[in-house]
Amino acid sequence: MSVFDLLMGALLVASALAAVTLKNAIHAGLALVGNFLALAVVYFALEAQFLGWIQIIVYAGAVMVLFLFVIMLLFDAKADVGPNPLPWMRPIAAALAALLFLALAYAYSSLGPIDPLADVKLAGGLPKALGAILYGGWLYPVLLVAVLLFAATVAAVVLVQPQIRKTRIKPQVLERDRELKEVGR
Amino acid sequence: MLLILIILLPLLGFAYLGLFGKSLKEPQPGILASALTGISFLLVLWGVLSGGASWQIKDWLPGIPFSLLLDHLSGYMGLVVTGIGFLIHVYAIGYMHGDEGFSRFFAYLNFFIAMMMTLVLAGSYPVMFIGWEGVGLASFLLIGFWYTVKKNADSARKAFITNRIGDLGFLLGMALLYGSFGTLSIPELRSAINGSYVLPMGLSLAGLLLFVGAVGKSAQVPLMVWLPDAMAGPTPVSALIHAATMVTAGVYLIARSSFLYVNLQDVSYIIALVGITTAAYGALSALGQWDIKKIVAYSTISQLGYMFLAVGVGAYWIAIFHVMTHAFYKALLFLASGSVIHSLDGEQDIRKMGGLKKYLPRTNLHGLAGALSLAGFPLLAGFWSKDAIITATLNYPFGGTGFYVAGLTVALLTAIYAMRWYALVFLGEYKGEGRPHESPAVMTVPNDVLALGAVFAGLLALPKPLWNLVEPYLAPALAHVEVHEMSLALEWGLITLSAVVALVGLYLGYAAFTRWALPKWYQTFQTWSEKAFYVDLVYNTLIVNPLKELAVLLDWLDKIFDSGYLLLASSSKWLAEQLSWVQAGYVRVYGALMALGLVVLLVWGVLR
Amino acid sequence: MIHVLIFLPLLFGFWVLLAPQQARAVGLFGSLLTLLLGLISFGGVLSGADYAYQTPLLREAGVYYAVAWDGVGAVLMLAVVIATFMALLAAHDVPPAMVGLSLLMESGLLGILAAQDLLLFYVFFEATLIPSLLMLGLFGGAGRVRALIKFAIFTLLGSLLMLAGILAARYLGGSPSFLLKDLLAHSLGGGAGMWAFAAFLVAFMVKTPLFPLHVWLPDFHAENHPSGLADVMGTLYKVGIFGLFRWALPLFPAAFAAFQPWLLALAALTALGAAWTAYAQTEWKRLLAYGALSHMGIGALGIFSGSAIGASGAIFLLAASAIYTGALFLFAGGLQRRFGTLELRPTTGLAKAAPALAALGLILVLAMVGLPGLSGFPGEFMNLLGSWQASPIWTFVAFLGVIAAAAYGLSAYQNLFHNAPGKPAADMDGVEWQWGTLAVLVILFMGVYPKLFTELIMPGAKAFAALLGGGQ
Amino acid sequence: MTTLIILFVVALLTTFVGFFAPAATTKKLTLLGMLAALVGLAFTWGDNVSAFSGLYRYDVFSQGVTLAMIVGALLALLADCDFFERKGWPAFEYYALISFAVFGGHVMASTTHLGAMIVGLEILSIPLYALAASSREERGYEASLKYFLLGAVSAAFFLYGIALYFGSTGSFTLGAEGKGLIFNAAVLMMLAGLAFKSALAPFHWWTPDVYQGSPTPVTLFMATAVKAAAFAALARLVVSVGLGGPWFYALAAIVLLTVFWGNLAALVQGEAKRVLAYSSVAHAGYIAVALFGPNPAPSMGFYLLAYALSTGLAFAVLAELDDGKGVPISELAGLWARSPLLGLGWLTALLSLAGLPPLVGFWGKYLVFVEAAKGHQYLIVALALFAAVIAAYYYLKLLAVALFGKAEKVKPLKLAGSAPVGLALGIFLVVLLGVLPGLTYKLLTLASAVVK
Amino acid sequence: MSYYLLLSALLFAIGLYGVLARRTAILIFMSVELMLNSANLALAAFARGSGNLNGQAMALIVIALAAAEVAVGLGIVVAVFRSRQSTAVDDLAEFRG
Repeated sequence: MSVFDLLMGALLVASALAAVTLKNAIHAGLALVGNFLALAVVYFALEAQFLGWIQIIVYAGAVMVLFLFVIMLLFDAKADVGPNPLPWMRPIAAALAALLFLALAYAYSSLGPIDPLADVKLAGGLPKALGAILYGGWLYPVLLVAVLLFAATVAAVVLVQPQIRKTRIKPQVLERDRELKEVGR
Repeated sequence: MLLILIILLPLLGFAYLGLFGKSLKEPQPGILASALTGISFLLVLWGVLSGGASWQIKDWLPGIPFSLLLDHLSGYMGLVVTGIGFLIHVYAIGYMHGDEGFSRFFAYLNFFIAMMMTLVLAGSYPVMFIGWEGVGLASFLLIGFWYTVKKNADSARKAFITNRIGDLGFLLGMALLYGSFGTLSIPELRSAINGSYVLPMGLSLAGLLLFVGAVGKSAQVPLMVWLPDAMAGPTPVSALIHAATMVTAGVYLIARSSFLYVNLQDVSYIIALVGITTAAYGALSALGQWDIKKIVAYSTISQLGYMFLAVGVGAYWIAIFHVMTHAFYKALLFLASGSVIHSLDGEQDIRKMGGLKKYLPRTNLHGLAGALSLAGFPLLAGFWSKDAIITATLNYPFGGTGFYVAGLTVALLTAIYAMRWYALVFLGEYKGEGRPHESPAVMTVPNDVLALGAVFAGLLALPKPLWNLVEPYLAPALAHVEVHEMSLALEWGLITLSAVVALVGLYLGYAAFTRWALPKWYQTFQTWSEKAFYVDLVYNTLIVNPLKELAVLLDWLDKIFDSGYLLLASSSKWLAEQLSWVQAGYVRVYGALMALGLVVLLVWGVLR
Repeated sequence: MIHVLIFLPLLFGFWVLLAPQQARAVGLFGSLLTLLLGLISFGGVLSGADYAYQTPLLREAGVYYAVAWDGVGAVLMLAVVIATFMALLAAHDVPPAMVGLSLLMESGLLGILAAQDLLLFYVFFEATLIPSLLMLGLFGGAGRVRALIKFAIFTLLGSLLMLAGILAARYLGGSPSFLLKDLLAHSLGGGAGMWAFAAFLVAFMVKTPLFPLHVWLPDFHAENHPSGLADVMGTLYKVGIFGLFRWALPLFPAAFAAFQPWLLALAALTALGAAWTAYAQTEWKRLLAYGALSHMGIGALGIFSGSAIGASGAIFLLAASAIYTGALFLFAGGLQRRFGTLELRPTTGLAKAAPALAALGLILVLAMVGLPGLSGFPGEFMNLLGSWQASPIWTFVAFLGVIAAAAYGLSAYQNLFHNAPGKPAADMDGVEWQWGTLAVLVILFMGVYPKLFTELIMPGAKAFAALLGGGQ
Repeated sequence: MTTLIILFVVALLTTFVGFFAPAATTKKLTLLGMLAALVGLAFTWGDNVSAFSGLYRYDVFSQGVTLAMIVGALLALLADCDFFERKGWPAFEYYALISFAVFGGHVMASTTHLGAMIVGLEILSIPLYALAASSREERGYEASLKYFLLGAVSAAFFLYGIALYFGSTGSFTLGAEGKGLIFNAAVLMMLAGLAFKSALAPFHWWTPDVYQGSPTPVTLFMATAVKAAAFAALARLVVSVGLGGPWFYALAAIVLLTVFWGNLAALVQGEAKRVLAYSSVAHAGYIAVALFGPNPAPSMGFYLLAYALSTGLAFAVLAELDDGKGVPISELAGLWARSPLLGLGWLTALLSLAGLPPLVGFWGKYLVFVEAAKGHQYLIVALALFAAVIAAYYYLKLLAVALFGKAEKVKPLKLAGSAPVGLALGIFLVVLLGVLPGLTYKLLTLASAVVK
Repeated sequence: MSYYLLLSALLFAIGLYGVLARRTAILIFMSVELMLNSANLALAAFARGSGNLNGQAMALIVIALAAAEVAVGLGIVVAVFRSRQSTAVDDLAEFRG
């Protein structure tokens, strides 16, 4: 464990804490960007270069920008203000998080030593090695991810369509709606 | 087949009259019913003369045959039932004249005869029980014949329910016998009991339970309360059912089971005690009655007590003998009373009678014959049979003398109330209104026959050394009790004594109720006696009303139970409502609860 | 043959439901055909046939469609087909759907009686609940929903526990299937047997019913359609005693032996308590419900005695009471029609105006009271003989109810027919003559010649007693 | 492969055709596609195929679950009663998203690879998030947002569990050797994630709110298809790790908590859809009972099918009554009088849900309980059965109101569009499979259903 | 390696805290992203520990998943905001009981 490791760890934790506590949503979002960048650096340290790049490009570059964009779009920067109907939620959340961490940490304490040949096998996590795996054994999930992204696009379009499409509605359908209202209410 | 015919004929009469009787004109139903009963009588007679018969369906119920048996005992009893029954049927044609329920009445009567013959001819206890309940039903129907009067309907119900108490005893007794011997056929039981050296435990209980049945049917203490009320029925019914035949079924049951009771000294003793108590109670209650029929009714209770005394002390044939003589004179008394009531257009209070001798000469003779026979006037039927009973008690090893003295005392009372009845109705001056008229021949002729019986029937069984036809005839069907033969001198001495007692009683009764001014204590006694010593009141207060309350209480308890279950249901609903605050709609709470679930799972799964 | 018998009513039931015109005629025709088939089958069973048939329903799970008429089943089958026919004869003023639902119920009941596979039995047992619920719910009185939920919850509580018991009986007992013969060969004992038996017991105690699981019964009858049709079918549905006889006790003889004293007490208390409670009722149907409950207590006593004669008494009682209790409910329906109420004192002295009705009423009441010569007696008597051998004390307690029966039966009768004539009412009409005659004939026949039925019941009862290690 | 391809093509086609064609055409196309998938399923039934280097596993279990999902989708399509058209809501997307969801569910059910599984799960979930909000109303948004946020959290649980699984076994395929604390934690976290999707307590909180808020046809689909897919994954997980570890107790606790909580909470609801939502929670518990048996797949498959039919039928009835604002129980009054077909459907559905023979729901319950009995878990069986008694209460109440309640205005209700077909089909199947359960159960036991 | 794992556990816990403590949908969603990333960190760390590249492949898939989720999630948030001018989740409590 080097100084670098400690530094990155501190950065990660600090930015994460900032992301979940800062009152201003834009600040929190920025903290999260920082966290993601730090994480990318950690990936490099973990022999996962391609992952690190992707992290920077997709996460920090695209996803978080999207987030910040939405935050600003919605003028919702000062979101966590106003009366809180669940004031006791914060300590409970903290306690639950702490317990979760402790349980996981306890589980990790039973881990064995690192495989001495690990970094050789990982080959630095370069695209070439990773690509062989992704388009080899992982072809199926990758294809599925394509479907997923397609489905997500459709879903997102459905969600943000601002107006109800004006279609010609059959008269008997309208009559039925009226009927339901009459009898139901 | 003969046997089933004996039962079936009246039953068919019942069915026919019940379904189509309305379309028949008076007196056709009466004639039909009487004829059928008469044919039954002839069939019984034929059966008796041809030496008995038996008939059965095997395994009518599993292990229990439907068996009928005509032996000497049932033949004898059957002759009494159908014979007296026939006479009363005939009488009723006159008595029920003009009643709108004429055909219904004869339907019921025929039904009664059928059931009574089932009872008598039964070769197994369940069959007897069919008849037993059947006559109870007939009694219910006939007591409540004029059901539009609430009192009559109430009396009918009371009779049935009281009888049911006894019937429960009968049922349980049968269950016990079946449990011990695996059969309920009377001949089989008889051979089983006679053949076994060691009697099963609980046999006494069986005997006692059967006796409880007899107590109910024969209106013995403490189940006697229904019989006086049963007088609500038409008088021929009182004569037939509540005097001559049905009420003696209890005696018949004990006699039929004599092979059992002869082995059960303890139970027999209880029977004798109950018998004498009932005899005394009936006689004392009869003394104070003002209703012409109630006197006879209490007298019936008393006489039935005598019969039980007889079977209790083991004198089975004498009891059966008394059944016959009693049937004659008590039927006669009832029918004579009926004739009186008929002639007075329904008047039953003897304080409004008197001097009827003049108006109703034939009936007067019938009444006199009946009363004297009941009182034990020497040489009349009642004298011989009653004397035989009282004498037999002396042979009883367990306190026979006490029974004897008590029996004699009751005989004295019997003579007094018999005379009181006769004197107040027929002697003295007529105190009522209206003009009494003698009954038609259709009513008096049967009474003539009965009167002959009441006078001469005793001659069938006379003390030694004179002839006795009844005892040897019945002997094969009854258990025999070894008794110490008493000397002829002693026997005839006792006979004389009872004759004297009867005569004294008759005189006392005649004197007291026609000439004397009665003392003050008698007035008190009169009141108590009239109310039959308030037994009804006591029963109502102690038993009937609490049971009614119990029913209400149980109903209430049931509702409590119901609401208990409802509470259970609503409490789970309550629980659900208490839980539902969790589902408050806050997504963060849901998240926290999920996290809590995960944390619990993890902490427990990892730290375990 | 047996399938036709079981499913013919179902067919006619659907016919009636789908084409409600002429409901009564079609229904009557259907039930008459069923009755005839039932009589033929009964005759067949008398001459030794059992019509057994078996085919897998769920082969993988060892569930069979296995049906047969043994003696006991045949006797009860006859009672079901007769009672249904009688009820439909009487039902001339009911909604058409009720006729259809009754026929569906008849089908289910026949299935219950014929099933030789425990799960098939269960399926029929539960399936029959549906039309019964519908009849109550669709055509019941004001408090029907409450009555319905109570009825259903009790029944379902019992039957779901029974389902657990069924599973335990098979999988703990190690039986290869749910067939009766397989289950009998792999009887489950020990503690598990106790629990499984208790589960069965609850189910059948609800359906018998026995104290304290009986509280659904009075409401069920009081709230049902006044015609009495639903009550007849409900009465037929009280198959608890049959269930105990065919399944619960034979499958768990050891557990039963341990429970027996308590069960006897429970049955006896039901018999007595219900009879007295009946005396306090002010409504015909409630009175009949409690009266019937009391009889079921006596029947249960016979079954729990574990003796052959007691068991056959219980079955006989079940068959007999199906007819006379059913007829009494129809009779009550007639009163409702006449007076618009079921109060016990709508009028008095009715015998004057309606003597035939009075006679019918008397015969029915007396059958219920258990008068010898009528159908109520033989069963009661055999129960008595059997239960005495098991427990004289509880027999005594239970049969105290006989006295109470006379009290409530005759009081109710007197209230209606005797005393001073009140409001007059019409005597029996044609329809009442029809079903009344049928009922009376059956009641008389069963009372006078029980041999026909006991002969069929007895072999089964003896086998039952032998399984329980007792009998004679 | 055939089924996978058919479903994929259907999803693509509905999306693209939907751009041009009217909604009705898209609907017909989707229906046709589902029927084609059904045919494909029928022709490949019993096959045991694996593709994509073993990541796609097409076995009898996957076929059974897919059958249940397609049945749910068909009912959802048939019973939509022009719901969307009536409201002028996006219509063709509805069909496209449903097709995608079915595809995702099939993927999820037909793999033992965790990577493929979670992608399948997302393909299933993401369309649903959108569908929940498709009503364009407050209630829909609330449902959608709740579903989405909690779903995302649960996906995170699942993912972290996958990571731990990988850490302790070095593999992403279920059935790998693994033990130790990390393995325990992995299984438990994956359990939690899947329990969320299958609405097992204490991860079920979203269910009532989302079911209530979503348009009824969508709810129908959620209750049937989603549950089936989630349980497929759950079953594969549990079977692969066996019942030996600490998750046995976890599972037992979850099952019991689920049946009791679900049934109790349903008692006090005033909204028909909400009652059915809690009932669906409870049913999830019953389905999970099968996990305690030695071979849960056939009975679970049967239950899923039975449940899809029954609850699908119930929601189909509600869909007819829903005017977009839910169906308070009181509005059910007089249902029988207003439309006998709806009444009959409601009756069959609820009695089947309550587990009364001879309806299919009974056999479902029976089979899962048998399964647990074979595993000798009698206590769980008994307690679950006991909870079923509570359930009977609210089913009967719903039934009583609908069939026996007096409506203020009894106006006949005309059924719209394809709804009568859907209802009739549902009733027919519920009764048919109730009388002859062997028809499908036999299919599910063809091969002894390799689940791992 | 276990250092990074602990770090990932800590991030996961912090993310969970954020999910529960935050009151607007968008911030909660951001916390969820934190949790997903912690899973990725764990995957990478495990891959590093055992020299198994599959872990990194999975992490890539997860990033794609997250992207899809973000698309839909932000869509929902925007839609909700449009309808009620707020994304505070505590206001969304119409359904209860």
